[in-house]
Amino acid sequence: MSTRFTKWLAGAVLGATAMVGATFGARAEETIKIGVLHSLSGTMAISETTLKDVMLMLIDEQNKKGGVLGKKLEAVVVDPASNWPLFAEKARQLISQDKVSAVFGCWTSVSRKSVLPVFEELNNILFYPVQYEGEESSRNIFYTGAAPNQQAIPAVDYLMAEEGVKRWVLAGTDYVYPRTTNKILEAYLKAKGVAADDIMINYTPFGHSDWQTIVADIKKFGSAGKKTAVVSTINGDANVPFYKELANQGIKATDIPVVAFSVGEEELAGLDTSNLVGHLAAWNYFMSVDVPENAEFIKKWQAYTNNPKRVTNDPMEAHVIGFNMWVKAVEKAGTTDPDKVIDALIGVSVPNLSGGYSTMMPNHHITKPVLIGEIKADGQFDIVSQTPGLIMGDEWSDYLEGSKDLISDWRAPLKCGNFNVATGKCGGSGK
Amino acid sequence: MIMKRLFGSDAMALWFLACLLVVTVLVGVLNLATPADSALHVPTYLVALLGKYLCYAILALSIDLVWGYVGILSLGHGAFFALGGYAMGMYLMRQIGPRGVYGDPVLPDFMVFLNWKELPWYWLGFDNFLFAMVMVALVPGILAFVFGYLAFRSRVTGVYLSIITQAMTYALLLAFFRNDMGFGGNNGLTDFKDLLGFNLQTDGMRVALFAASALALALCYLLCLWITRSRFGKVLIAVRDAESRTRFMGYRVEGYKLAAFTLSAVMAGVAGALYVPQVGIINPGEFAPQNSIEAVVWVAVGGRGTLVGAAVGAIVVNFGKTVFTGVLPELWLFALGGLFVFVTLLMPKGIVGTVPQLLDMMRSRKAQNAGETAKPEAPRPAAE
Amino acid sequence: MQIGDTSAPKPILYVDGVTVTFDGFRALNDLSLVIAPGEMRAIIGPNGAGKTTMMDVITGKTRPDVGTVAFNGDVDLTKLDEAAIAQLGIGRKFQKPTVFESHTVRDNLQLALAGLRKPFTVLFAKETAKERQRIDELLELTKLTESHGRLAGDLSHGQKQWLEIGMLLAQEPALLLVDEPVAGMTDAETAETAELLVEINKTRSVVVVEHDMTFVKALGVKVTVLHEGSVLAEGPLDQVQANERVIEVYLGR
Amino acid sequence: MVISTLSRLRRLCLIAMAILTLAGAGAIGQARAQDVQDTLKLFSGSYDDIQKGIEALAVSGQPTAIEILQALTDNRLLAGADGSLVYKDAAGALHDAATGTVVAAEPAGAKPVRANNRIRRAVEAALGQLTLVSPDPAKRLEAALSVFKSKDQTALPLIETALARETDAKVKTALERAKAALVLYGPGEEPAKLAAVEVIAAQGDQDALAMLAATPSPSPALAAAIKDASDAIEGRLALWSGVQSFYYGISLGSVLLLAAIGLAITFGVMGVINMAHGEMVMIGAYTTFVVQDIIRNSAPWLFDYSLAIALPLAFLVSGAVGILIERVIIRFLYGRPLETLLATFGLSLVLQQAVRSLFGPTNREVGNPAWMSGAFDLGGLTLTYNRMWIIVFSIVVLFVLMVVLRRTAFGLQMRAVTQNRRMAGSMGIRTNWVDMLTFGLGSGIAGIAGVALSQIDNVSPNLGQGYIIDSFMVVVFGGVGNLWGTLVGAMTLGITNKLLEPVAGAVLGKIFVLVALVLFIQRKPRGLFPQKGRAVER
Repeated sequence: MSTRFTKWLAGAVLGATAMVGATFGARAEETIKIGVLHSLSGTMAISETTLKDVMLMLIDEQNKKGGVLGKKLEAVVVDPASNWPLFAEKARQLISQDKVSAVFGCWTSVSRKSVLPVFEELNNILFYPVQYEGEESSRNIFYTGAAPNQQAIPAVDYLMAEEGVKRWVLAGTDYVYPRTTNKILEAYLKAKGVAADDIMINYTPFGHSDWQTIVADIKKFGSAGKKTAVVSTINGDANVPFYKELANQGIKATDIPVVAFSVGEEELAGLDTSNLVGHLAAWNYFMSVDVPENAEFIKKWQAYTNNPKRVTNDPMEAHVIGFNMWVKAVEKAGTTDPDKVIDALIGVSVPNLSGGYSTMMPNHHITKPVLIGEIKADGQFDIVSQTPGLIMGDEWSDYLEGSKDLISDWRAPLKCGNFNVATGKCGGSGK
Repeated sequence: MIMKRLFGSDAMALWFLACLLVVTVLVGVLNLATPADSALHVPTYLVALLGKYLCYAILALSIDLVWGYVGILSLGHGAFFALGGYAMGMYLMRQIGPRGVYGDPVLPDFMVFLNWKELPWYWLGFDNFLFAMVMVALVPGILAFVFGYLAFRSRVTGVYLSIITQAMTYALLLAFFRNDMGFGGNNGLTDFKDLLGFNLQTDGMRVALFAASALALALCYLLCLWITRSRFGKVLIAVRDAESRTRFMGYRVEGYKLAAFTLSAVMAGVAGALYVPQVGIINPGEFAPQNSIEAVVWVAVGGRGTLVGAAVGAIVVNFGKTVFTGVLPELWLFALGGLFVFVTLLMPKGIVGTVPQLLDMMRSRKAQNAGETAKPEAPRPAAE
Repeated sequence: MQIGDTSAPKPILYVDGVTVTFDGFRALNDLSLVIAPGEMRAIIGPNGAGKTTMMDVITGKTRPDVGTVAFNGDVDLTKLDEAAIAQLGIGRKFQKPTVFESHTVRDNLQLALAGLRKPFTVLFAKETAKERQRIDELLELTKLTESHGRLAGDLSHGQKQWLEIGMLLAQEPALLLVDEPVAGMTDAETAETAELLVEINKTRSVVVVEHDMTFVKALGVKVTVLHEGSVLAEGPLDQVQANERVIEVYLGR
Repeated sequence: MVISTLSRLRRLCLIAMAILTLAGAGAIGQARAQDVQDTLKLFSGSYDDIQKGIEALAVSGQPTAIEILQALTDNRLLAGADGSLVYKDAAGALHDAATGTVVAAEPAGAKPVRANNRIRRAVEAALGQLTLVSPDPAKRLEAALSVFKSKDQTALPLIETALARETDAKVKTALERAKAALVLYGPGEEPAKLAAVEVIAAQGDQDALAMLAATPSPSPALAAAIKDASDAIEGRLALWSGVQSFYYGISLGSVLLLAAIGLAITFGVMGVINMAHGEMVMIGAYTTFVVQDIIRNSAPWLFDYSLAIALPLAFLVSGAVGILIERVIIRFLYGRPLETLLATFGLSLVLQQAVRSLFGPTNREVGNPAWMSGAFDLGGLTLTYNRMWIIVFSIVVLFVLMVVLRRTAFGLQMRAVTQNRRMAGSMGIRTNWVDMLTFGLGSGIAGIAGVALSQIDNVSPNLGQGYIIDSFMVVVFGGVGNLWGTLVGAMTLGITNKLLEPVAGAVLGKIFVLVALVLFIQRKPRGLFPQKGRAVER
C-alpha cells in the first residue's frame, strides 16, 4: 500500500507541475487580450468589483464597434482577492502567461506598489483608476485617478472661499494616501496662514467602526468660535459608521461641513443620506454631471448591469478615460507593443464624462476638472463648484520637502520619472 | 504493523525528498537552459510561483510540528512568518540605497515622504546581510520564546491558546499598520532591487531563490523528521496525546512545548524571509489572523501529523487557489471554503492519510470482485 | 524541617492538616495521613470524599490552602511541580487508563523509564542495552511481551491498565499512587491486578484508592476511609466495616 | 425645515403678526410689491444674490416668505428664465412665489434654485426669525437656537417680543440665551454685555464656550468676565468628558456584548468554535436590509417598525442557518473543537461569498428609524439614540437569555446535556435535538445582534469579520460558559478601550488592550469567571 501511495504522490506532484504549465500555457493569438486586475473577494471587493464590470462593458462595446486594429478584444479577469502579494502574482500571470497587452486594475496604493516592479520588469502597461497620494511616476503605469492637487487642494480652496473655514480637522485612515494628502494639506494650509493650533490631525485604523470619541472631539474642536470643517480621507468601509455617528450626534453640514475624497456615489448607496445633506465631496466626476456624454454612459451602464438604479462614480470614469486613451494610442501606434503604446499614449486626448477632454500628460497623469459636490438627500451630489479649466495631475507635490524639486517627464530625451530640477539629474533628490 | 508503518513513512520521506530534488533541478534547468519559445521551457513566472508554494510549505511544516506533534494549535504563525519577512524586507530596503525615487542614500522612500530625518534605531544593522539573517531567526524566535514561556508556564492550552495566538498576531497587525511604527504602514516594504548584489529580477536569481527555498524546505523537513523520530519527538507526541500523564511521568512539559514552539517560529521566520524576495512585497496584511488560519487549513488538508502532508497540503491548496482565482474568479471562495469543510468532515487525516486508505479499499474491492461472490461491503468509517 | 517523631523510621508520605477549597467548597478539610515506607494503604470513601483531590495535592497538581505534605520525611511537596515530584519518585496512575495511544507499547515504556527528562538530553538519547533489558522485564511483568509492537491505543481496556502500571514501574517510584485500578475489569483481571500490586508492594510503598470492596479485601491491607475531605476511620478492613459512622456514611446516602 | 402639521391658515395669521411686529409701524403698501419682485428676482442669481434675497425676504413682510424658504431647502423652489419664481407645495401643486396663488404651469426654462451650505445657513437664520412666534413650541425652540447661532442683530426686537409672550420655560431659556448672544455680539453697553456673559455661561456647554471665545472686541472688564466664565465651563466640561469616555466605553462594550453573546452560547456552553459566527451576525443585518427594502417599496408607513419586524425574522433566519450548519457539519465534529474551527472557517468564506453573489459586494443601506436617529443632551453629554437603544437592547437580550437558560425546560435540558451528555441522554432527553436547538439559539442571537449592528455599521459581506476576533476575546476574557463573564468581559474591554483612546489614540489603545488581554489570559488561563470543578478537567 505504501509503495503504491508514494508512487501516486510522485505522479501527483509531476502531474500538478504539468498542469500549471497547461493551464497557463500559450493560447491562440487571435484576439488582443486585456487584463482586469480587480479584487472580487476580500475586503476590497466592495469597491473593485464595479470596476471589473465597467471594464467588461467597455471591452464589449469596443468589440461591437469592431475591436481594435481589426482584432477583437478579450478580457482576462482574475481575482487577486484583496491580497497584495497575490496582486503581484496575478499581474505576472496576466503578462507572462496570458500575454495581455495592457492591464486595468488595482485600487489601493499597496496593490499598485505590489505590482509596480512586475510591470516595470515585464514591461507592460497598467491603468490605475483611483485617486492616490502621488509621489510616484513609473514608465509603465498611467494614473487616470486624481493626484492630490486635483482633488484635495481645490476642495480646501472652496471651503476657504465659500464657507469661510478657518479651522481644519484632517481626519484619515492610517495609511499612505491620507498621510501624504494630509502632509500636503498641512503645508498648504500653513502657507495660507492657518495657525498650527487650528489644524487637528487624526488617524484611525482600517474598518474603524466606533466613531463616538472622534466625532465628539471634532465637535469640541469645532466649538472654538471659528468656522470649522473636516477634511476626510477616511477610507471605504469606515465611512458608513462615521457618517452615521456624525448624523446622529447632530453635526450638520451647516455647522461643520465634511469634505471627503474617498466617498462617492457607491459609498453613499449604503447610507441614508437625508441627514448628510450638504456634506461635500471632491472628485473629477459625479454621476450628476449634466452633459450628454454622461447621460449616455449612465444609460449604457444601467442597461449593461440590468439595474436602473445602479450608480456611477469617479474611478469608473477614470477607467472609461483610460480605456479610450489606450484604444486611441494603439490605433495611433498601429500595434499593441507596450513600448510603442507607452510612447503613443502621451498627448492622447479623449472626451471625459464631464463635458471636456482629458489629456495624458508626459508625467503619465491626466488633466481633469475638479468638481465639488454637496450630498443630496437622494444619495447624489449637487455640483456646487467646478474649476474653470482642467487641472494637470502633479505627481510630485510642491508642498512636500522630499519632492518639491522633482518632476517627471517620460518623453525623450528626458525619459525620467523623478528628475531633480535643482541638481539637473535623474534619480531623486540625491543628497 | 510497526515495520510497515516505519517503512511506509521512510519511503515517503525518500520519495518526498527525491521529488523535491527532481522538481528543483528540472525547473531550474528548464527555465535557464531552454529557449523561451521551447515547449519545455518553464516560464520565470512559474518559477516564482513554485518558490512561493515552497515557502508556504515550510510554513505549513512549522505549523505541523507544533500542531501535529505537540497539539498546540497556533492561529498566529503568520506573525512569525511575517516577522521573518519583515527582517528580510528591511535588509532589501537598505540594499536599495540611493536608487529609491527620492534618491536618499539611507532612508527608504516612505520615510522620506513622511519627513523622517534619520533612520530609527531598529533599522540599524539591517544593511548587513548576516545581521539581517540572524534577525530573521531571532525576532520570531524571541517572540515565540517569550510568548510561549508565559503561555505554557501558566498552562494555557487548547482553544485558549489558539485564541491568544490570534490576539497576538492581530495586535501585531494593528501595530504594523501604524505608519508611526516605521515599517511603511499599510504599503509595507516593496520595490526591492537586489539581494547580496544580485538583481532580484533576473531569471538566474529567481531560480536561485527557488532552489534556496527547496533546500530550506528539505532541510526543515529533515530536521522535523529527525526531531519527531527522536525520543524528544516521542515526548512531544506523548504531550499531545496525554499531557498530564507526561507531566506525572516527570517530564517538564512546558520546556518541551517551548522548545518546539520556538523552533517552529524560527522555521516560519525563515519561510517568510525566503518568501519576501520572491513575491516582492511584505505588508501588514501577512499578519492577518485569516492568513494564519488558512495556513492551518493547509496542514489539515494535507494531513495533520504527517510532515509530508503539511507540505503537500500547502502546495495543493495554493495551487488550487492560483488556478481558481484565474479560472473561476467569482466562485473560487466557494471552492476553497467547500474544500475546508469537506476535508475536515470527510478526510480528517488529510490527503496523505486518506489516499493510501482509498487505494487500500480499492485494492480489497478488486480482490473481492476477483473472488467468487461480491458481497455488499459495509461502509467504512472514514476516520478509521 | 522536623516532622513527627524522629526516633521512628521517617514516613515515606506525611500529610498533615491539609485543607483545599474550591470556590468556598472544602474538598479537603484538615486531612492528615501517614504512610510508612514499604506500606500499602487502601483508601476508600464515597464520591466527593476528596480522594482525587488528595492525590492532586500529593502529586503537585493542586496547591493546598494550608497544611504540610512531606515526602521521605523532609521534602516539602507543596513547593514542587508535578514533574519534580514525579522525578523524586512518586508515581501516579489515573482512574481512567491514560497511555500514549499513538505510541507502541514499547515506546510507552521507554518514555516512562527513569532517567532522562531534560529536553536536550532526550533529543540526542539512544536506547541503551540496559534500558532495553528493563523494558523487556516490564513487558514480561505486565504480560505484554506479545503486544510490544502494537499501538497502545489498540490494546484492550485491561491491557491498558496493565501497561500504565508497567509505565509507573518503569519510573522506579518509591511511592505509587493508584486511582481505582480495577474499574471496568473482569473478575479474573481484578484478581490478577491485586496480585500484581502485592508483588509491587514488595519493593515500594503503594496507596490505592478503590471502590471495589472485594479487591480491597484481596489486598488485605490497612484501610483509610475518607469522608467530606477528612479521615473518618482507619484500620483493618473488617474493623472499618464495623465502624458505625462508616456504615452511616455509606448507607445513609 | 419640518413642515408643520398645524393648519396653514392659523399659521399664516400668526406669521403675519410676527411680520407686523418686525416691520414696526410700516404699512404694506403698493410700493412694496415692486420690492418683493426685486427680492424674488435675486433667487435666479448667484449664491451671493440668493443669500441677499433670503435676507431681504426675512424682513420683507412677504406672506409667502416661509413657504419660499422651506421650498428652497427642499429643492422645490423653481426659477424661470425670466426671473419669475414658483414653488411646489408638499402635494406637488405649483404656487406663484409672490402671491401664493396656484399656477397651472412652470414658467419657461424653470430650474430649481440651488442651495449650498451657505444658503442653507441663511435660510435657517431667516426661518429662525420668522418662526420665533410659531404656535408649535418645538419650532419656537428651534427658531431660538438658530437665532442664537446666526447672531443676526435684526432679530433683537422680535426676540424681545417673543420673550414677553413666551410661556414655555424651555423655550424661554433658549430665547433668553439667544437675546444674550445678540447683546454680546451687538453694539450694546458693557453692563448689558456682562449680564449676557452670565446668561451664556449658565448654559455651560460647547456652544456657550464657542460663543464666548469669539466675542468681538471685548473691553478689558468684559474679557476678564469671559475668561472666568470660560474657565468655569471648561472645568465642568473636562469632568464631563471623563464621564463621556466612560459612557462611550459602555456603548462600545454593549456592541461587543451583542456580538459575543451568541458566541457565549455556541462556544461557551457547547464548546463549538464557530468561526462563521460573524457571518450569522451578517445574515441578521442583511435580513434587516431585506425587511426595510420591502417596507420602503410597499409599506413606507411601517418604516418606524422595521426593526421590530426584522428582529424575530433575523432570529429565525440566522437560527435556521445555524441549525442547518449544525445538522450538516458540526454534529459530526463534537468533541473536536479545533476541527470545528477549521470547518466553520471554510464555511464563513462560503457564506461571505454567497452573500456577495446574492446582494452584491457593496454596502447596503439600512436606515435608522426615527426613534433611533438623533441625539439628546444629558448634562454635558450628547447621547445618540441609536447607541443608547443598543445598550438597552444588549442588556435585555442578555437577561432574556439568562431567563431562558435558567427558567425554561429547554434551558434545563441544555444545561443537563452540557454537563453530562450520557446521563441526560439516558434520562430521555433527546440530546441531538438539544444540541441542534442550542446552536440554533446561539446563531439566532447572533442574527439579532446583526439587526442592532446594522444601525451603526456597514451592511456588507465583510460585516462579520470585523467582530469575530473581538467576540472570541470577550468570551475568553469573561470566562467560557458564563454569561455574566461575557457581560463583564465586554464592558471591561469596551471601557478600557475608550478610556485609552483619548490618551493613546484608537490604534494604540486597541493594541494595548490586546496585549493586556494576552497577559491576562496567562495570569488567569480560564478567564475572569472560570468554570470550577471537575467538569472542566479534560
